[in-house]
Amino acid sequence: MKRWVLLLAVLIVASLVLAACPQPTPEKVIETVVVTKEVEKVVTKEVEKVVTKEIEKVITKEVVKTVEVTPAKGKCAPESFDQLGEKGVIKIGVPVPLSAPGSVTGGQAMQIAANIAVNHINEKGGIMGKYPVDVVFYDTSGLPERGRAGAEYLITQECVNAIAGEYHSAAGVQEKEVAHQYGVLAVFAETWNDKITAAQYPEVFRIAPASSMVAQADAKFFSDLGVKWVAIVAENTDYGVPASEATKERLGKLGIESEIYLAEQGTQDFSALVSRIVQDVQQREGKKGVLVLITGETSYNFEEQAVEGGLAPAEDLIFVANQVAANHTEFWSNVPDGNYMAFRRVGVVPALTKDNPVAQRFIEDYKKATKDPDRFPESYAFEQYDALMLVAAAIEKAQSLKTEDLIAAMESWDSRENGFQGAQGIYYFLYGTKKPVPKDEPAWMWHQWPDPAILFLQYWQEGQPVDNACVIWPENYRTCGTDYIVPGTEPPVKP
Amino acid sequence: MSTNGAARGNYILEVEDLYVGYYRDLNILQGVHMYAEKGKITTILGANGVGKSTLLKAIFGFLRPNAGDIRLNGKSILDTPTHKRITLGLAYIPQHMSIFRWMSVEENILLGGWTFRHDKERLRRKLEENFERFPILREKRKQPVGELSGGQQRMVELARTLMTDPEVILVDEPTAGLAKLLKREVYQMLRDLRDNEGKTIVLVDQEIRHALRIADYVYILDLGRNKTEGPVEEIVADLKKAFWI
Amino acid sequence: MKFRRIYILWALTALFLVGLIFYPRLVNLQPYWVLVGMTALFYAILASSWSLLAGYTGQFSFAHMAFMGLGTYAAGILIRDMGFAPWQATIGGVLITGVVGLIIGYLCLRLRAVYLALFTIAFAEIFRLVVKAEVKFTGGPNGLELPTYTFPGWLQNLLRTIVPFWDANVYIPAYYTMAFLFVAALLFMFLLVRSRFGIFFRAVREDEEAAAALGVHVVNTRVLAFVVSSMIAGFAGIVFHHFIGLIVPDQMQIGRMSLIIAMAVIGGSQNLIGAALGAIFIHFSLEWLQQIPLPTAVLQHLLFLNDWGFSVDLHAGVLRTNAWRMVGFGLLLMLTLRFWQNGLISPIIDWLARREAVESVAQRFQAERDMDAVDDVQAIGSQAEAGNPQEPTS
Amino acid sequence: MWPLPDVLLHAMHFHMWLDALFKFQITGTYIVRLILEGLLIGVIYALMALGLTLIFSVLNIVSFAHGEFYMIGGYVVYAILHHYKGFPGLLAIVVAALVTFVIGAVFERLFLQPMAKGQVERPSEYAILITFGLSFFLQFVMLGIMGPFPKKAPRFWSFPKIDLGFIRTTKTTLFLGNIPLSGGRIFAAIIALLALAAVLWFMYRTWTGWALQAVSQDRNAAAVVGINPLNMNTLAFGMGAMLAGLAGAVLVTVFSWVPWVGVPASAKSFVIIVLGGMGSIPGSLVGGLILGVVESLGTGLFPDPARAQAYRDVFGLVIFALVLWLKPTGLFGRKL
Repeated sequence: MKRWVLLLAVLIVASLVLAACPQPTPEKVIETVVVTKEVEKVVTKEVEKVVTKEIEKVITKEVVKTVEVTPAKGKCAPESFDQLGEKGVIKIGVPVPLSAPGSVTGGQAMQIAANIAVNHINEKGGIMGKYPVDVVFYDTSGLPERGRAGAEYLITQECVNAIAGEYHSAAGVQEKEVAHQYGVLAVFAETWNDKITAAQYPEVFRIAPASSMVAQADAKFFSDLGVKWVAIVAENTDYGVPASEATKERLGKLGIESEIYLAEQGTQDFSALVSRIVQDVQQREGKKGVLVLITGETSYNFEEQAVEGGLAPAEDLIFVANQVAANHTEFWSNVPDGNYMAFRRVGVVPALTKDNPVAQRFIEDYKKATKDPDRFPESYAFEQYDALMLVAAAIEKAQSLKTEDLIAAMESWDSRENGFQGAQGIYYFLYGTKKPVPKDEPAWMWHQWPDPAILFLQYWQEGQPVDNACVIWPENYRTCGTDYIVPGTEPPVKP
Repeated sequence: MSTNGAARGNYILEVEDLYVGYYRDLNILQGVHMYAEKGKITTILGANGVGKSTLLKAIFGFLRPNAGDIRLNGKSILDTPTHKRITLGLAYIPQHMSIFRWMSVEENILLGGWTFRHDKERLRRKLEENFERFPILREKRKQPVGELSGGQQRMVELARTLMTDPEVILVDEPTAGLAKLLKREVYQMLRDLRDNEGKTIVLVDQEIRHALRIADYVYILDLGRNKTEGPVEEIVADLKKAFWI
Repeated sequence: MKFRRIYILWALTALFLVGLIFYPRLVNLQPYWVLVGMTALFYAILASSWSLLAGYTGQFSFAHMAFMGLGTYAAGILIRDMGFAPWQATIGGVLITGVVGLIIGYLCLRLRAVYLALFTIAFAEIFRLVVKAEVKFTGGPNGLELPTYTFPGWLQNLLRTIVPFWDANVYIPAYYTMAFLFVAALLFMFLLVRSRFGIFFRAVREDEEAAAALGVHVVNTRVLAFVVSSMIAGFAGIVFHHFIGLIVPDQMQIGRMSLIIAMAVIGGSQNLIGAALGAIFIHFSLEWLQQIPLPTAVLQHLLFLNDWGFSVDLHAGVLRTNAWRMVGFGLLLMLTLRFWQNGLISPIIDWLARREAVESVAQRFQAERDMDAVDDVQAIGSQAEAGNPQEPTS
Repeated sequence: MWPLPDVLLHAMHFHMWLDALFKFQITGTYIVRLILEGLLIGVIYALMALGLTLIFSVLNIVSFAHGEFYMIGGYVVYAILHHYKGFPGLLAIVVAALVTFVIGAVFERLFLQPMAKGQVERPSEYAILITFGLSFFLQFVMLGIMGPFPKKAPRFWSFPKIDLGFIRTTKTTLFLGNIPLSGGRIFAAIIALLALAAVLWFMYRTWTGWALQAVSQDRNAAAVVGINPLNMNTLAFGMGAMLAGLAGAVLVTVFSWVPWVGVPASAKSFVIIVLGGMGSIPGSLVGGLILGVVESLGTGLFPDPARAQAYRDVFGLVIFALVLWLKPTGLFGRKL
């Protein structure tokens, strides 16, 4: 029994010590506050004459405010260039997933892209020619808790001036809260969840499409091609589920029936699912579509097994592979029979980067960094690069490190003509603190780049490089003379 | 108590001053000696838990002595690993039935010849010998051993043991758990081995009557030490005196 | 007064408690480190409750994380669909965890250690996959949101007066709540294993039949341990995720579970405190080891490995060790198991806490067990090599 | 009032189930196709589980690191084919088998032999934890070495063009009537069948195989006839690892490979050995086929298409839990 008494005593003593611990001395701050301008109206009534005399009196009050001075480190980013220290390094935080269960593939590609961006900025001496940039990575594993910890760490430990990055929406949703709490600029690169910008925080920008935008594009594509029924094969993740549901909803609005098939992330064996879809397809009349909303290599698994299982593209079956089909070397080695597959590509295609020197330079360096001459940067690599370039440009434009100034600088790119040239295109933000989102626009249009390219491409030869693939939709980007290359034929040349 | 039994004659297995235990400071056997004469049945008797089985395990190498010596044909075998001792002409039939239940009779017996498995000719010959010795096994050669009766299982075990032509067979309570009728059969088999084939047998047993009937020389252990020993006639006489049997 | 080792233990305990209380101060109230501390305590509760199950009763459950998630999801759904207040949902969630734990505990009764491990893996995976698939009910892979706790005004005020920096950042209340839960859970489990039940636990673990013969109700004892440890895991999960605000099914992966096991084993799964300290130690190490600064010369050499197909991840004079730190812990786990089966921390505690009388009884018990063990068929067979004398294993 | 019915509806989605049931037509060909696909993949599952069975029957432990040997086997083939273009694929598979054998045998010598020698307290718990630790270790070692990007070995085999009416082939697919079967899988299944036959021959027709059986049935007796049980332990663990590695090596051309690819694979092996009866060779064969078919049929016939594939792994695991609970000896009991 004695030891319990001892333990209790220890606890009591400890709490007493805590209670008596050096309390932060409330400092008496004497502030001179101009409380109001009191207007004293002295009305003097004189015979036959009313004279109004206004006396302005400034009343000075002494207000004693108790300010708790805690040694808590909040946001510690330097507010001006003078505070940067000797080396004058501006730090930018890059939260990315680098370990499971996050998509390490995405995280590492983004890491490479971020390093390239830093090199490009620092080559000319840094921002404004004298302040080099350093990026601080944080591994969020795609978990909300890690996202939160990461944002906290970057803002309060590493004293970053801005956050640019993130791949997973789950982590991003948490990061935006922290960024808002501390008032730190955050440019999200590859988080599609509508919530990120729908919260309408002044600090939060996004250059990736919102998932609703992508869903809208998918639905329009199928509708334009006259498809009557679509099988949506989605991964069971924070990306796949909402995306598939949004697509289904929008397809429904356009009068197209659809069915969602969810697959556990990392599934290897799709044979039974393929049989099932084939069975469903055979029971439907008219033109059918298959839309793959599985990311990464898993989508190759599905696509190859689909072809082997008899779910190959046909005249009345439009097969839209996942956007990773754009990495044609990997695509063709994994899906050797994937000719005539269409795929959606968010972000630019090589054909669209030809006239863009920023993009050319990035692509070249990316190929060098990955030691893969055939690897065209993935959309998230582009976005990560651009997110960092945007932040750097905003600092340069604002000539300041204060968040308000940075936001103002970002918002000053407010139309396509008046935008910032990045590797993916021209960035601008229609709505923000100065121009609220109108009622008829969705809430996520806040600080949202309105035109990320959402294209549909189609291969028609086995082993075809992605540069040769036809852009078949939308019409204004079309590079071949048809909206669908029927399997077994060659596309007509664009007139 | 005679400590210079070594003078008695032609010993094939000699155990001297053996200290064995499962735990370092706790010896079950404390200075036990035992000498087995060639071609004779040496029986070790004693109450439960005095270390009879421990002695056999130590001889076959399942336990390493803390002190003492074990010699086979005059050479110490302490440094020979257990699975090699069978090649020295030593064989061991443990108390629990040690057969491979799911394998056939033939495979079981053949496995007895594991140490000379590359000598096809010798394997075939020894197998044939065993089938002649136990004709019933020839009939059931393809059956899994698990389906045989207890006595036949012992037979298989014995046949397997005899594959290597061991000089010394250590037998630990061969009839524990067998029906009465079978017991007689088993002891008859042991007797035959001595009489017909001249094997040396070290028998540990609780079945005093049966054991004494076939024994040549008897050791009696008590709590890890030698208590009495002597040719079977002497011992029987002593026992008769003590217990009125 | 004669000096006894136990005094060192008491001094260390007091030091630890004081450290626990002052931790936010020690890290200068930096939100990041407070959050890390809070998470470490969360894992410490999980690891020590797992050790109550595995180390004391020998039931190897791989479903501990699943029970943590089960409680949290139950609480979240109670709040979302039934309009519970967070504190009501906490109680409800813990009770539901207890009930499911009871059912699973009874189902697993007859299973040997290996089968139990397999069964719990199956349960954990089924639960995770179902949670992930039932998007409408559980939020699926997006996770389920939980509101944060609000303290009643008087408590808030009281806490503010005791802890002057209560409002310094949002994680301080979370940290102290977790710390309180940690101490309470450890104290509860400690009292439990020191009580009659603790002896029952060990008895059942060592020899079920013997324990039954002595009048221990084996079934109830095993189930009790299962339920209690599941409920503690559920409780910790609910509280932790209320502060984090979201739970996702990936939290319940087997990989996460293996981290908990590594924590408990390296700390010492035979000892509640050892397991908890192991968890705290490992969680902090993992945070620290995310990147190791190395001399540039060394780094340059490492880069050559990339040409050989390795993925060495470097940036600005720092080696990123996301995979390799875990390799280190995997190796540490295996070596700990092989050479220090009681873990790295708990032997120290045992040594400090051990008294003469206890020691000799324990030794004798050990000796008897070893004798039994050797009689075992397997042990005999394995002696075949007879290379080594029987080493005492104590 | 609590909206209890809402909660129930949420939980069950009755309407969705019923909708799906009425929309979906099941034809005979469809069922046959599902069963054929299940059998095809089941053969490979069986190969994987056979290794686990072997380890269990000889060492009397369940290796929780089994899936990691599967993973390593695949990576070895990938690495060889990736670095040496034109290396014969079958030879790469043999190399993978050797590598996994050596890793398994070395691990057994270093970490499991002390257990067999009785130098470890509470051996059964030690066995669970040490193999679990190995799985943790190997996963992260491969993550460190290979990186997290999924890899896939190029296909080194394609069908000859055949057209016999009922049976015809394209480069990748074999058609039985109008049922398409994946070529990669057929190839993998053929290799798996050959490996299975080789193992069966080894176990039942060679002296070493008999010795393994002997040790698994009675270690004591095996030592008595002069078999060294410790060597047999090493051999069994190495062979078990090798069989898992072999399964991985043939599947790396079919699936893509990440360091945690072994986790579901080992879960499937557990299901199979429990289903077939721990330690039974025929049991693991039948168990593998059953699991393949159950998964295939379960996914194909689950009422709600959205969740059919998501529940794929659940079907096996539910059977597993039921068998463990109702008949822990499995279908075949213990017979090697």
